[in-house]
Amino acid sequence: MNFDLTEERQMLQDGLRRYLVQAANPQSRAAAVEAEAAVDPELWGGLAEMGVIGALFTEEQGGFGGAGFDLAVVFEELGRAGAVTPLLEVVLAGGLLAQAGDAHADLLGEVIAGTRALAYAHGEPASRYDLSRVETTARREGDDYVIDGRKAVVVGGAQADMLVLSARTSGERDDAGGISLFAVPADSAGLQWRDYPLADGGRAAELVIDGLRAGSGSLLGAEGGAHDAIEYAQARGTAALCAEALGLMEAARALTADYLRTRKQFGQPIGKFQALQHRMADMLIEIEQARSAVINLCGRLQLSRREREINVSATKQLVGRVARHVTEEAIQMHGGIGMTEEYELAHLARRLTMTDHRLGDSTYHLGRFVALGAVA
Amino acid sequence: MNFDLTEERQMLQDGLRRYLVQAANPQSRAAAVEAEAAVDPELWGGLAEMGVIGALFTEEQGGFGGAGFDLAVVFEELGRAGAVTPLLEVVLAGGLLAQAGDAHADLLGEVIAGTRALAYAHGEPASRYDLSRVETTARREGDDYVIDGRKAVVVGGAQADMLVLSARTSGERDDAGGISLFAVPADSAGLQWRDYPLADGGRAAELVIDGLRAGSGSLLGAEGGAHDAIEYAQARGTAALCAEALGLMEAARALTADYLRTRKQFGQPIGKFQALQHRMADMLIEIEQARSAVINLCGRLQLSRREREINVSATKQLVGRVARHVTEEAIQMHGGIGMTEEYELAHLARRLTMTDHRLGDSTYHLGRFVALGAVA
Amino acid sequence: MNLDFTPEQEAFRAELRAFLEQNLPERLSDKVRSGQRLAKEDYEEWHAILNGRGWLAGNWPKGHGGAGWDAVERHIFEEETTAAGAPRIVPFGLAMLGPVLQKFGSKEQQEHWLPRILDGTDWWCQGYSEPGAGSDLASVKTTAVREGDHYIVNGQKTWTTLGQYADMIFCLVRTSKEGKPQEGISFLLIDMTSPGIEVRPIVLLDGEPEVNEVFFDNVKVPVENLVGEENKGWTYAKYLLTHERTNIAGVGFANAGLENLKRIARLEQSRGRPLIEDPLFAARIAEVEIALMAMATTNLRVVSAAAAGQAPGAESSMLKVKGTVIRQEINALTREAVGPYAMPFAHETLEAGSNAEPVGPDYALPATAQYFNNRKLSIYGGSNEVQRTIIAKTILEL
Amino acid sequence: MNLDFTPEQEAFRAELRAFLEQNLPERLSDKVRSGQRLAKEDYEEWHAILNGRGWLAGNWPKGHGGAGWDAVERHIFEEETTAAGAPRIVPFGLAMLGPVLQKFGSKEQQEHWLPRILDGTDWWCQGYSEPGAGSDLASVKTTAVREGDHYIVNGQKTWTTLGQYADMIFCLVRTSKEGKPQEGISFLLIDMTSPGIEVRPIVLLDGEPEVNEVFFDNVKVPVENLVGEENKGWTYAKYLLTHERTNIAGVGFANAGLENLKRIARLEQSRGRPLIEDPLFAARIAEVEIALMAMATTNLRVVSAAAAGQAPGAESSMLKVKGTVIRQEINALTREAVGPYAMPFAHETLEAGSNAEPVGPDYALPATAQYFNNRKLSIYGGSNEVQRTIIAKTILEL
Repeated sequence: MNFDLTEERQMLQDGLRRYLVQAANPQSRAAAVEAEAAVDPELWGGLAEMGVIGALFTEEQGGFGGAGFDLAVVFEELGRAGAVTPLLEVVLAGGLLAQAGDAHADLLGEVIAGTRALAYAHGEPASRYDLSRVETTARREGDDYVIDGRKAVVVGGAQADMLVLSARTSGERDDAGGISLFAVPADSAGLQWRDYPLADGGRAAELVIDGLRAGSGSLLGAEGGAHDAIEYAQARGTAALCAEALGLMEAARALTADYLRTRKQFGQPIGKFQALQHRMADMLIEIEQARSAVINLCGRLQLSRREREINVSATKQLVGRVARHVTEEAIQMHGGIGMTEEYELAHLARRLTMTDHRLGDSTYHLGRFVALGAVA
Repeated sequence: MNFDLTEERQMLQDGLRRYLVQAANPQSRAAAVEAEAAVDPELWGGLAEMGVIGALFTEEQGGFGGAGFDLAVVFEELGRAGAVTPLLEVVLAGGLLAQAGDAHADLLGEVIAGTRALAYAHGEPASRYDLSRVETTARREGDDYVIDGRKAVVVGGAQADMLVLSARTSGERDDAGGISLFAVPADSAGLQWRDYPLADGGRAAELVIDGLRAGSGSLLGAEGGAHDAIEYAQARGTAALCAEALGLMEAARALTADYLRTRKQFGQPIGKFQALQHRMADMLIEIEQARSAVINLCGRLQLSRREREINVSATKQLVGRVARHVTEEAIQMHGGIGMTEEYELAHLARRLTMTDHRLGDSTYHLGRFVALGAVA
Repeated sequence: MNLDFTPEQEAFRAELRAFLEQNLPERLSDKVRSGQRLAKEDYEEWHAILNGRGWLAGNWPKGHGGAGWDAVERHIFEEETTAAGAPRIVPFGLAMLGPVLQKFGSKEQQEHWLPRILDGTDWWCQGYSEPGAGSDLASVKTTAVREGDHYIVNGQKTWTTLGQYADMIFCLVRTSKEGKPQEGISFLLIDMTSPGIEVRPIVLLDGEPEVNEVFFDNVKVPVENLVGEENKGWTYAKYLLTHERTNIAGVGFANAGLENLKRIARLEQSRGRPLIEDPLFAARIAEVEIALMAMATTNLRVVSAAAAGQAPGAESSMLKVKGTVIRQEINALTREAVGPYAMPFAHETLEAGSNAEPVGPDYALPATAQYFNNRKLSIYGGSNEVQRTIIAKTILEL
Repeated sequence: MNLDFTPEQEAFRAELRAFLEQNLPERLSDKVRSGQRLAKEDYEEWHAILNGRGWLAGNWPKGHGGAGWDAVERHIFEEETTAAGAPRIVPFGLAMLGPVLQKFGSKEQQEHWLPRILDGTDWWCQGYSEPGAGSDLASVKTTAVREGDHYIVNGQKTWTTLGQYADMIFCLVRTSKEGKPQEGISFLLIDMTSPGIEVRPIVLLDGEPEVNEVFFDNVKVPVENLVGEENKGWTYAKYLLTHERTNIAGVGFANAGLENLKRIARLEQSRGRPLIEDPLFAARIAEVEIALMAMATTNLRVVSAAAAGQAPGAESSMLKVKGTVIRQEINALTREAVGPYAMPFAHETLEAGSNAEPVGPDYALPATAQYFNNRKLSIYGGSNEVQRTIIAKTILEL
């Protein structure tokens, strides 16, 4: 049992933290928003160059990390800096490419090098957080599949080069069986994008798929058997997202503590008021709970499906609940300034709040934790 | 719309408050506990003499009140004084007698005069809070019913003169139909009592019913049709119990505020510490919520079944939740002294906590509120 | 004790409903219900409709052109208009300045300004808060120095809601540095078109420029725009703050928000059934609904006491805290209810008249913006922390 | 990062389990599991069994007859013994006084007292708190005045847990009124059978006399019972308080409590099915279970740092607050789970050896008493309010 980072991860953390302080600043964010880009290209290039994308994959996959704690180190730092990147899409879509085997090694290599952008097109307008609700269909026509349907809130979709796209090749709407995955170019004929900004500073798009032809070479894994791979990819995605939320909370907490130390009212720093001190202490305690929850999930991604998924839901539930608490308390303790877009807290608060709307919110995962038989 | 008490109720409240300050003191409680009595006989006599029991019944029933707000006035004062009485049993069992019509007017008269004690024997070892789970059976044998079964936590049972007892005359275990009510002497052959003290300072008993013979004259209302009467009686009981909880909370709050004003630590009254001030303010806000919830229920007992029961569950849920909050905060803000039996708070805390274990707890009623279609 | 309204009150309610049905433009109620941002003209249109009926200034006496309602009637008006999806009445002239002028203004001021509030000639905004002062309103730094027939005003106000629409601003200014901070404050009416005034929008968490900073650089204000006496402005300011607080609980908004939440939860699907049938989500709705049922009654208790002539004291503070907590919880549940479609931040499509195609279901888009915007509820108008301190000191005597 | 225990640690755990299976009397674990009150003899029996194996004093160095375990081994011991339903080790001699004597006691004191702690000759209790002092431990009023070879002690201690069983008490006494309050305190060992000592039980919320007041009326204490130097007792007192805090989170108790709660919720029926299948009750269990999963890892992080030689600082305060909140929530849910059978207050039937027939299911009776008793968790050992202040000041630097 050891809760220290390995030397490599410590170096990655230190380097990334230093880099992000200068590279992920509000100006670079604003420029990306202005350009309607999914990420500041310079930031993305820098991350790739530092090996940050490679840290998300194992050596066999062409990376040099890939464990849960590698995700944790990278995403906590992204969160702490409030960085806006489609790196979570790399964990999700890239993870599915990697699981599908060597056939997609070249593509994955380009992703790791930062020269090809991926998006993950799984959720649909009516699927909410239900992993197996896939209404997009793919039917065989000769050697090709013809795909029709809609995908919702595809993060970085309109800016991506390649999509990992789910579609149903058999079964009923909510069946776990019958879901297939395809890797297709984002500019394929038959794909129609409606791009828009997100509250977290990034971009997403609604996707209409109308007669998209995908060759059988684009199939990832076995036809109809993608459910477990998606679930595993989302487990890793959840670990990454929760680590990012943790970093965001640390940043919000630091900002708030600083504010309480410097802002004076009625002649003394407001941080001397006992009610605020105790609320800050509770905030800190909850953030430590979130940190432990992230550790629990990151250390258990390789265990049995049941044990992994129980930790997925436990961690996402706890982090979601704590994220709301921290966000609202940080704003409240700042007072008016905490409501303004110009102040850095606004960006952190928006990103933190939005983490609860990806991969299942806290109420959803509370129910799922019970449904997985954890309480029995 | 008028939230002031009528003159009569104001007089009742004032008189009762004055009376209870001297009559419901810790010494009288201790004496009752020592004597294994359900109530201090002097207190009970005093209440009857003041007309407090009569205030729970309408003029037609032989009383001079009987509305929801009469219950509220009486029980809030009982709560404020921390009085231990089986008056709730009178609301429940007496209410059922009154609903059953004139045949039981004499008995009811004696109850109102304070000369006959009633108990309400409905709950069973496995029924928890489910109103229609009745496993005790009553079968016809000639002009009599023969009753067999068990009743659980019959408050004041072993000290009562008469019981209002439920038993199933037809239907399956959880059916609403098929439940009947009987008024039987508590010392009937076939009744076996196991008497014990309660955490709230009163007494209850487990009852084994083995071949109890009840004449058909003891049947209250129509055979098999008691469910709605029981539900209505419990609605009134819930109003009374919640009003009592409100009074208990007021007393706990007053005790705590007093303590915070007088107890000094680090050189100043601890009530000057902002964290405690804010927690006291939250406690007060929640108690006002409870007060409004009690008003909501008491003012709606006469409405349609659905509207009444939605308010039953809303009020019991809210009061239960707030009662726990107030109890725990009052103890915590007192510190060590709040943990000791000798200090008055202990008694209030025990009674308050136990209100959640009668007529359905806060989680139970939250689910019931939803099941009644209030959220749809 | 009696929870029923009187027959007269019920008749008033019926009259109101009929009026709203006939006179509230559907275009406006659609905007309100879907959470679209209202334009200045929308508010003005609704004000004019109400004013035509004599119902714009419910709290003003009839002699000044108001409706002269008591607290219960005002409450019924609030209930019915929010339930019908009417735009809110912009409070700065009507609810705030009007009563101050009626009590402390000169006859000339009353005759000049009050009709202009009613007919919409002047859109007023509020110049109370200053940067860095937080809830300490008495620490006014903006100065007004008398020079002949004018005051010369210098300084800065902030959090000025809808200041971008305003023709006039009522301001607390410092006219003396003698004595306690409260003693040198005056209450001044200032034309927003005066040279030297600059308005800069502050964009909030929700991406909207709802509030503003207002800068004063040697702004000349005629002395006849002083309300009451010089250096007595704190009295008027406090009167303004405590005068119109019967709607502090926001019960109408909460009810409308709860209805909207339930509507969304009926339409959203989770795990193969409507979200509202998810036991855990339904329970969270139930908890806030139960709290709201109780709070609505607490509010009526205060309203009823006010109608009987009692001045609400710290009860207002309790309603403020509980009311905002309930509304914020409804906002949070609504954001949660819309699921992944809470993420799009296309706030431009919330603007009046926007033609951009909405993303996801129409009910989804405003949810996140409203959640963020309403974090203000527990901060402004005396933060919930300030209210708790008031409760502790006044009611609990700590 | 590595969440696994080492093979050596796993081997230790297996050895422990085997030992517990063979040596923990079922009579004792039954009592612990059913929440019955343990008699003095029960504790003594279990202490002797552990001492026979050399495992009674996990935190003492081997040289003093302890097991010499590091923080992780102590944690494993705690996990396994609570899971097995072993009685807790009474901490006053073993966890509290022992380390103080080992660090600050004279050789004679060590040789005399330490073996007697291990073999059970002396049952120790703690004389820290005084009436009215609350968390302000330095405001010691009990005095010890040197007269020849003795101190004469006068005053009162309170909240003395299990003082009714004790042979000896270690006390903070005031030997000087000069300087700061902390500076005149001494650390004294006092024989409970001395003339002038009176022990009065304090009955708590749960009806049990778990704690006591101890009165000192001209009690003569030999000077050789002074630990360390006169007037330096505050140093030793603080060392005692901070020394053994790895189990402050109470993870073992929480786990055992959660298992008990689930067992009850499986057996209770509500609305025709097991209570554990009620979605709302299951969700409340899930919430506390999820919090406990995280807190257990926070605890391991602190344990692991302690084993690596880092002194836990304010992390202990975080564990104290969260640990007690979680245990209290489990207690509250357990009370709730037993339904109407939470009402019987037959605490006499919880006593060891009682023959009274229990009322309701056997699991129901202790629920209310334990709920009330454990309200103390957030009050004693530095109240949660004191812990929050420590966190704010040390970690957050407010």
